[in-house]
Amino acid sequence: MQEAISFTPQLAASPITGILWLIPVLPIVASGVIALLTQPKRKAAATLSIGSLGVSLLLSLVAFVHVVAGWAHGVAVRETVNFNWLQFGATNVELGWILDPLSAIMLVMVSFVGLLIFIYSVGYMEHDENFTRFFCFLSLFAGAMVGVVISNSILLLFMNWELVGLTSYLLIGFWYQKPSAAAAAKKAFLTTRVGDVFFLLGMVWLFAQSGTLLFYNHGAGSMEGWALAGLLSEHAAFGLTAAGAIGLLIFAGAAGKSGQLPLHVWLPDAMEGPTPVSALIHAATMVAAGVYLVARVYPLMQAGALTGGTTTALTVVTWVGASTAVFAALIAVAQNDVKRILAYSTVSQLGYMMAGLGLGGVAVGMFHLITHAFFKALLFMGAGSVIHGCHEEQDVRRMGGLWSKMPLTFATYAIGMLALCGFPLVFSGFWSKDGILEAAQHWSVAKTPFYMLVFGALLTAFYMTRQVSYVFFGHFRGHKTAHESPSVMTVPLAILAFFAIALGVIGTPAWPWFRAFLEGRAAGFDLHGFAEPGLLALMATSSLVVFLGLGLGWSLYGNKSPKAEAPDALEASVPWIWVVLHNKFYVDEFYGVTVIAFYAWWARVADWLDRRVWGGAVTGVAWSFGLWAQLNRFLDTSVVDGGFDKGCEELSTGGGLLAQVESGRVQTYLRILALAVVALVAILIWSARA
Amino acid sequence: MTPLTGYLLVAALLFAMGLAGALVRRNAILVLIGIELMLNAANLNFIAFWRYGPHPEALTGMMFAIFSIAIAAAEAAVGLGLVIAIYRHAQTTDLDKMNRMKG
Amino acid sequence: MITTMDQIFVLLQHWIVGFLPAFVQPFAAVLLSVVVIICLFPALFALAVWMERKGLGRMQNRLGPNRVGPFGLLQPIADGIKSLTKEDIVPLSADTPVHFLAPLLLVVAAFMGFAVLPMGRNMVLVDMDAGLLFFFAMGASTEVSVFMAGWSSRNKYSLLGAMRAVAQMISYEVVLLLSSVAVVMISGSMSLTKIVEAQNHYTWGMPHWYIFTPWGLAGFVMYAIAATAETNRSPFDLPEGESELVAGYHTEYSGFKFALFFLGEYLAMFSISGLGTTLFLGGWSAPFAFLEWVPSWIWFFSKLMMSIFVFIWMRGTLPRLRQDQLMNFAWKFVLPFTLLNLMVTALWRFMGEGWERWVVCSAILAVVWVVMGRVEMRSEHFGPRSYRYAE
Amino acid sequence: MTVVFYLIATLTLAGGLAAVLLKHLVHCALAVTVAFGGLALLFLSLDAQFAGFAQILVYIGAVAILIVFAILLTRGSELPKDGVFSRTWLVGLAIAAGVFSVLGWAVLESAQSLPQQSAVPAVTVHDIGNALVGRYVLPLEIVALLLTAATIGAVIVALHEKDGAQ
Repeated sequence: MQEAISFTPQLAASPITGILWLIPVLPIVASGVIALLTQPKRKAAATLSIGSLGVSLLLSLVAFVHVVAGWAHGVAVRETVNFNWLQFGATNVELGWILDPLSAIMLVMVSFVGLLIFIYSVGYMEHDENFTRFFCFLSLFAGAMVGVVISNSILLLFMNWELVGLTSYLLIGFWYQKPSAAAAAKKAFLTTRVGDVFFLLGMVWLFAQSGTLLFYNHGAGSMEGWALAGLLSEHAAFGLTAAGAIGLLIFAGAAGKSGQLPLHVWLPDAMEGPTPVSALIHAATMVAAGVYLVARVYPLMQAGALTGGTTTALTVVTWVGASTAVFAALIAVAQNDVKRILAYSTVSQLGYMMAGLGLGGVAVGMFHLITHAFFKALLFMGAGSVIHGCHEEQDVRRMGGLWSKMPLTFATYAIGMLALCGFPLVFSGFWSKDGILEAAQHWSVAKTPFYMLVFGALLTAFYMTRQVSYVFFGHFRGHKTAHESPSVMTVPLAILAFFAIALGVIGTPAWPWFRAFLEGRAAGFDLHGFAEPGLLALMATSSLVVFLGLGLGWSLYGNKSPKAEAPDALEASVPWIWVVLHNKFYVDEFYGVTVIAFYAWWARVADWLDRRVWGGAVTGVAWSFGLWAQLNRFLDTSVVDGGFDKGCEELSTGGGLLAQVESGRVQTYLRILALAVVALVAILIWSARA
Repeated sequence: MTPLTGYLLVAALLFAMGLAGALVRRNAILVLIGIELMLNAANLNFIAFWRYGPHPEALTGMMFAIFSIAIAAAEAAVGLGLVIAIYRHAQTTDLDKMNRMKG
Repeated sequence: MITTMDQIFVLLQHWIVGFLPAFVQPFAAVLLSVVVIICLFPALFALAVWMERKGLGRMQNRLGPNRVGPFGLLQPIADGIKSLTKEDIVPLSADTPVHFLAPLLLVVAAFMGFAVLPMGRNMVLVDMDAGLLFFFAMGASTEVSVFMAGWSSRNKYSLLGAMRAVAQMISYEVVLLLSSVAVVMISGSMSLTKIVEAQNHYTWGMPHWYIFTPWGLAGFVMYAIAATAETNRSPFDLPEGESELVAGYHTEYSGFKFALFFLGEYLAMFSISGLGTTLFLGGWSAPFAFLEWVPSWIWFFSKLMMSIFVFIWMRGTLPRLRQDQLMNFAWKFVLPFTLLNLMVTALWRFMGEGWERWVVCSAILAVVWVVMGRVEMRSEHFGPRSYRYAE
Repeated sequence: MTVVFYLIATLTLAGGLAAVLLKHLVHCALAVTVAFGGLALLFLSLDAQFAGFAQILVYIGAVAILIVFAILLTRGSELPKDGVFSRTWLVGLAIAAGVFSVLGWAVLESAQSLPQQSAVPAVTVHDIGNALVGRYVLPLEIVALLLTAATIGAVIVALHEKDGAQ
């Protein structure tokens, strides 16, 4: 670790921070305008959304350059613009946006990947009749996502967070005429809502404790100074401080969005949406928003840790992340849908990021987020290109030998795949994954996460090899002939492929530019970075693991051309594992017989209560009224004769009054109301006098 | 009699008149007129208490009255819309004949 | 000397009131001003009627009145004598008290509006903090009297005319109010004197009238349209369209009552022009800095007469609209544009001094004006008519 | 307790009474307009200029007109055949009298504890505007929302069921 040069914090907002709000607002406005367009105006819709996001990208780059320039001059840029939104009595509800290294780097990533995917979508959605609607939603999503990134107020973040969730719902269910898509959209919406409830609770608690919604506000925000100290002194249950408990609640929200165990079930189903959506929302940006959120509230999680130590909250994050990484990777081994394999891979990689955050801090997790965003978007778009080329076929068993038919797609896909596997030295994935492994190795609490993550790396290499050999090697097993996609789709692929390789440069141990940038330290090129004890051994181990995975995969699946219906190689050798994995550990079924069954049971109980208990009570009341009337009649007919005319009249008026209670006349009700007011006022005054 | 008592008595009388109108007239529109009168009587109370209360600069009573005027406009629009809709349906605005909700 | 000329009426009032005992002085001062207003505006009414008849005649290639007095100048007096001596006919089935009260209420409400109009420097009857609100409150009351007139006559033409008038006045009153709100937003006051004073400044000899700002111009145009409709003037004179409704809500009025309606209509025109002058045209302030020596009341009344002339001019030029066109125009063009103007005004207020706000505000208004105009023209608002109030 | 107060109060109460008692619906509407006007004058006599003018603008300018329209649209201007008062008018009257006696009793009962006189509050339209967009901004927004909803609701309720257009 290099010694920190003393960076001076900069707080006053610069012009670029002043107009930072334009970055999310432009795409949102574009989406509003597109919503007003009619369906045939495809070109206008595409131009608008791509243009607005392009301008946003330019602004993001300006912001990024501003931050980098400040950093180069020894200024840790953290500029905020805050304003008061609402005032209830003495309580202020404040909103604001922030420009710091974390948000700057996310801004550039989101708008850049987003722009590429927008361009790609023009080709992919070419024949869809709801082209303009698609771009409307996509623009709205991009705006909201950028909004999440720049929010300096947890409330503003939450608003954008929900907006992102809404657009995700709309886009998963974009082909709503397919029942599976509609169901998947509903599932995604409801599952993430479970997490969001916890997020909301955490937000309310944070507001109640610290009295501010802002993250950073010149020392008065909830992430700095005395607010944190106050949160630390408060003790919640299970030995957690309030800070840790709030952090965990917010992490639950992040887990919902980022598909962490046990809320991962929606993400694979979300692949029912169009492939650009999967690439943008369910691989590169929205699912990463959870990771970003944890990074944003990291001071909360970390608060109270001794030097080199960790906190309960971070330990939980680590365990959840590591388990998710292995769990999802295992499932990915036995899937046949090309997009589902990638989806489980995404869940697994998100687990890596979370584990990275828990183990080694913001920089480790965020670096994997950035590299992953590029290569996973690349893989999804490659998969989309394959699906497009194979005429909407998604089953890997019906593909094969595509490398000669779609050379560009194959080349870029291979790059993405190697980056994801963490192929040594050349690809960015290697460096970011290595950072996480290194942090895991040095973790003070337990070594198990390290072994889990290594095992996950092995699995990753294995299932990716399986997929690639299914899709690109062997003989073609489909029905129609495949073709290469248009250049509007392949050019973004090439650009992303370049970054999938090149991004590794900024995170090598020799030049930890990324980490230094995020942590506000100076970065220098120093080959001695490799000389840290155990580092080279670790690199060797992880390379070995990767090669092992690649070799294992190739030996099982490589260049064999089974018929489409033939059983999988793994299925043939160890069937029981295959069955368990293929059925995703029966998590959906488990939820089906527990949570959903419980709700269904509860609904039946409520229904029964409605029908029998409350309904019975109402019927009972009606019966008693009837009885009362019967009694009256009895008195009328039998007792009257003796000459009780007067008393009888009174009784019948009594019965009449009771019947009039439900006369259906407005004025009767009003009359009773007035009488009640009279009684109430009389009682009030009487009691006041007494 | 102090001024405030005078205003309060006028308001109470007006309220009672409105209530009587709402209770004794057959026509639904007249019932609405009665309700408007009652609302106005309440407003008069608010304003009177604002004027003679200890903190007129806090504007609480005044604001209440202003908001109540705004809401009364909405109430009148919706109420009369309902009356017209019922009239279209039943060809009458006589409340004595409107008892289809009878229990 | 200049000040004396400017304040001559104020000084005159003080001088007359000075003769009276102290305890009646406040009442006397108010009474005096009221009397002057009550005499002055009917005189202006006579002049305006002459102007209208003569001007319309000229526009239609006729001579107009030319028998009574020089250039027919005494024609209004002859008309007045005629209506005073005519028989006052009340229909047999008419609701007599309401029929009688309607013209009175109309004229009273029309006169009330003048109470808050500043007709010159220090020349305002009551300088009310909520003057603008008072003005509109009084304007709203005329609708009731119009309805009373139409309903009590027991004549279908009267009733139809009244319903048309009321519907039209309600629709356009919203616009009238909202376009004035823009002025309130900038001047920060509802007091009409303060609004005039806010405009009584000069840069390079040019006045700071609100009409010389983008939002002010748009607001003034909207205000003028709404004012024309509010006073039932052509091209929005459907409530009394002779060819359709005989004479609208005052069909069954004759003699002096009819004259009162006639008077009320012109008074409404005066007061609404006076308000427009106050809000957008700088009230009594001079159009150029070097003309400030001319007494302020002269400016006010010349601006007033100018707007009356514009009213007459429009009547001579434009054909009458149809009821559905009128309503569509109000709700689908004028009202949205006025709302937009409000937002632009807010933008103007918060953009601060500088040339940028001129460009931005003018651009927004111009673009929306053109686009909305095109869309409205293309849509089918000018198709077959649909009846709403005359089923 | 000046003569002016008694005059205005009499006017208001007479208007209210006439609105309740008159046979003809249009007359009732006109009478209630008088009552509204009287109330506005009462507001003015309580130094509440803004509320008074708002009362005239909203009640006389809009609500009264709305009532009149509703009366004409429901043919309410024709006299009903079977009386204007409902069958149970006596009960209603009794209840109204009860309400008034309780309210009046409450007022008179607490008359001693009520404040006697106070200075005219120095409240300008400017203050009201500031309060509306400051302390009361949330109610203001809610009222705006409510008015929008009410407008839409009224339009939908009053729509022709058959043709659906207009």
